[in-house]
Amino acid sequence: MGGYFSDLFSGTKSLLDGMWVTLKEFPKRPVTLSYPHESLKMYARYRGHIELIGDEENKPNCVVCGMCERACPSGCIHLAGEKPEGGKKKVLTSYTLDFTTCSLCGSCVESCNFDAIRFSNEYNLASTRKEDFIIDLLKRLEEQDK
Amino acid sequence: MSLTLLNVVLAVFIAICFVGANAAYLVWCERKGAGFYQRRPGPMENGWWGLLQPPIDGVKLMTKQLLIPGGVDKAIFMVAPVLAMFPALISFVTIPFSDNIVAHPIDVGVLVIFAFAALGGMSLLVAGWGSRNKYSMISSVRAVSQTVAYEIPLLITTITIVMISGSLNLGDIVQQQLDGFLSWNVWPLHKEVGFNLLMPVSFLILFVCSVAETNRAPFDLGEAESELVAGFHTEYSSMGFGLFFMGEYANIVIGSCLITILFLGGWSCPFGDLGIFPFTHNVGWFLLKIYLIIFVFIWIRWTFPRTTIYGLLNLSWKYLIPISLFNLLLTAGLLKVF
Amino acid sequence: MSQPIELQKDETFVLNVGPQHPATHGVLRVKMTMDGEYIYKAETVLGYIHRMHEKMAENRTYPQYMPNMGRLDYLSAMAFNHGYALVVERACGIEVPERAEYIRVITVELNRISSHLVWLGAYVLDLGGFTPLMYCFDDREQILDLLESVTGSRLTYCYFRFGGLYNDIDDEFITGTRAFIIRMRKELKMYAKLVTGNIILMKRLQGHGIIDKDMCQRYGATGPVARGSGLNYDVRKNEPYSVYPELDFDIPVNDGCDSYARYLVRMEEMEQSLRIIEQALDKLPEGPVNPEKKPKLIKPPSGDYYAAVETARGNFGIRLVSDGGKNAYRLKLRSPTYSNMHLFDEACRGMLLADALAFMGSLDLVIPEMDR
Amino acid sequence: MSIQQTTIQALGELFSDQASAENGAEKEAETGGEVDKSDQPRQNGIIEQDYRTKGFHLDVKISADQLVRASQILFELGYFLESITGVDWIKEEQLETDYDFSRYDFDLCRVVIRVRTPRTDPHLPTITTVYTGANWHEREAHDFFGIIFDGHPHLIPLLLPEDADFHPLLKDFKA
Repeated sequence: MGGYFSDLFSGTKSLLDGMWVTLKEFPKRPVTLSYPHESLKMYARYRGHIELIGDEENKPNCVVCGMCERACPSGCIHLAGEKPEGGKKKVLTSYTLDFTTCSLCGSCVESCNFDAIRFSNEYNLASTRKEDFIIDLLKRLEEQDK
Repeated sequence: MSLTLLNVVLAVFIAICFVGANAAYLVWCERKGAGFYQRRPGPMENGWWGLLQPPIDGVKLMTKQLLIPGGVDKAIFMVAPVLAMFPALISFVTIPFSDNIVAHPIDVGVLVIFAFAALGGMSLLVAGWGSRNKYSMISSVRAVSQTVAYEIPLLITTITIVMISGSLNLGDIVQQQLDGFLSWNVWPLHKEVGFNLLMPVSFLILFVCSVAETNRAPFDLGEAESELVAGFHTEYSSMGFGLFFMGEYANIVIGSCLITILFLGGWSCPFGDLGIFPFTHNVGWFLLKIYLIIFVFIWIRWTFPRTTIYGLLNLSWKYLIPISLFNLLLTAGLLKVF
Repeated sequence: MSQPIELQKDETFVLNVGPQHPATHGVLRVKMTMDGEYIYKAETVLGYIHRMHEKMAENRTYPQYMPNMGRLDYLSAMAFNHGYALVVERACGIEVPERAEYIRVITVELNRISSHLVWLGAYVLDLGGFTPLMYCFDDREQILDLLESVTGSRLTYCYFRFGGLYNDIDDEFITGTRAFIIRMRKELKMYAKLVTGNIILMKRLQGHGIIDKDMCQRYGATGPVARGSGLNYDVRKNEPYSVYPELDFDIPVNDGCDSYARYLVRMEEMEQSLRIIEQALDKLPEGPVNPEKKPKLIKPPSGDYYAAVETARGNFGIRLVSDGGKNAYRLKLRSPTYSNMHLFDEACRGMLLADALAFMGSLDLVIPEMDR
Repeated sequence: MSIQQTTIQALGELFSDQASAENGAEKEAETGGEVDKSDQPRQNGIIEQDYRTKGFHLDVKISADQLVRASQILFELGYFLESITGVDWIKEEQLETDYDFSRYDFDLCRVVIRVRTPRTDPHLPTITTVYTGANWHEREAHDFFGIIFDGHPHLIPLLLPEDADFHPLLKDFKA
């Protein structure tokens, strides 16, 4: 019986304490953003899907060594290049990223010794078609600087 | 005679409109309130501050398909949502919004409200049983024991008020509290009883019981979404669900009306009858009071975790019923003395 | 399922909690044989998101497997990465620079707090309180922002490398973390008021979900589940790794054995993690974050290796069997919740459904880690 | 006496008929890996490992019939079961089952118990009678390797689908 009333009072007090906490939150400004109308700036290190880095003439830095292709755990990078006649270096002819299997681990960027790929800041990736996620990075690079 | 009938029909129609609008915009209030308590803005997209959200939700609910699970008893399944809504509507008939706005003043108004409130518990039983779903079944069993446990302290506490007022008529009960807020039944001072220290306690008991009666958190054991998925309305879609929803909010309104009338002086102005237009006794005070109580309901819902069924029964049988009985005895004694 | 299936009594019925149920937080299924609202028996059915991570390890090189670890436990991915980095470093004998070790500890502890915050919010949600979830996610968001500014990712960090880190932290991170510590201390006081002291929560947790020491030993329960049963067991102290021995912190232990004891242990752990981060930031030495000599190709010598770390949920162990090749010959992941969930059946018998689900929440389950 | 010595002594009972047990345990050099498996199969017995390089202290190899007794000894010494797993040594036509044990107190000692069974007919006694928690671990090992634990109360697939008749972690499994 001794605990009967003390239980009642301490219990009621704890409930009032909790209500005081939520009441204090009531007039505060919301901490959320209404997303499509406002959005955050992405961090410089944000890991989006990869993109090619071009030089001044918008030619890719890539030398088609294929390190990124080998480093990729899920095999989502496919690149091809050919040696132009008379040229010494291989020239990139296609670079596709299959974003459907990409896990954004960044192994490819780390493995690149030629400063040819980096992470993009793209985060608005949504589509109902699978083909939209098979990204031609070479085309993307060409379109980027236009 | 026919005028009275017309009066009642009109009143029911107005009640439906009132309940419908209330239910819709209480949902909006609830979502906004939840948002503010949770550091977010709540619905914002449809209309200014999301004010068009409730009609849009209503249209969505009405246009959805009403699914009837295979193998259920169709009649029982369909009648349950109506049972949830109907008693709530009927109860509005006897509630006095002001000294002249009342559909049909019944001398035993308090009894009518409790009679129909008990029916609300039955709708949960019928819905849970008729759904042919194990979660709903458990929920309906819980709901019934919950209703039984809370009707008792609710009634006992109300009897103390009835004893003080000497009337079962809701209008008469308010009439005795018109001399400013010190004459309200919630205070221990009372002109007839003298000094009844337990009046605030019985106000709290009535408040807790009406939270439990309306199946709201922390007593929402019937729908306990993290245990029973959605409890008794797991299988209901479209307006079946919509009716339960509206019934729930109608019950909240009735609960807060009852609290206001019994304890907070109904439509009376807290400063007594000043005679100046905006501050005199009128329906505005009544609405202000019920919405304040609804605000507290929302506040409670978004603060506390849910109790369990035995926690709830413990609270009822160990605390509320003994205290309300003691309160009844004390009040009766005081009435005898003075 | 510690006993063979008995014939069901006539009054019982089977209630399927899951694979889609609000309280299982993922695709866990528990087949509960119920007697009214009392649980007679509960059989857990796993494997709904089983992805055979252990086989993947045999087909990938060691660095390629690193991202997988974040997919195991999406809430404390950092600790899982740490465990994997430890076992490979141990096998190859790679030394980790001191600065890298300190940064590892800081990020792992930040991640532990964020994991506990999700647990706290989701747990109170299980108990029917919605609002603490939002507060917890607000606080967790601060941690995720900090970690994202360093690792570039919010959930599956993949931040550790064998012998070091993906990249160094900057001053912005350090000031941000210090600000977070101050904020979090205030928030923890708020949680104590809003949740911990709440009579409804206390009544629901105290005395329910009893796990005693013997049961812990028989099932191999670790982490806050063991500590809530009075076992002073934390890999960070019992089997010190990284720079934990140089930091001063306590292991919260509670003898309550019930859900509330486990709850208190986790709440206290958040405070201890803040202490660790504070000290690590003070002691953070200058220097490189990657070893000077880093082997080009990771090829551990053949043999067995074992490493264990303390994740937010308990003892995560990795057994690596190498045959000297560039892929692991066999990699066994010992996940903490796998053992912790196993005792659910024995412990929940005779409980009410509502209490059993409250008990399940107190085990802090992360299903992908159980299923692997 | 450190817990490591106590454990060696207690486990020594299993090897009383063998030469290795008379000295307590055969010791290895600090740098030592295991005995080269391809040349000669390792004898049953206890090897003390270097914790810093290996991550565990005692490496015990026993035969299948000693398993229950060994786990009983470890249970009485206060060890808990961390995991049970298999390794498919396909070249030697053998399946190894590893039992990892650890302790709750500050006397750190990790024990690994290895049992080898023929690959074609892998039968082991269950230790669920000692460690209740071995139940799921054994079911998992059964899923992945097809090891049959005799006396197990409920040996049905746990992580794989109910009707799975394949064992994905065997080296000759091709998806």
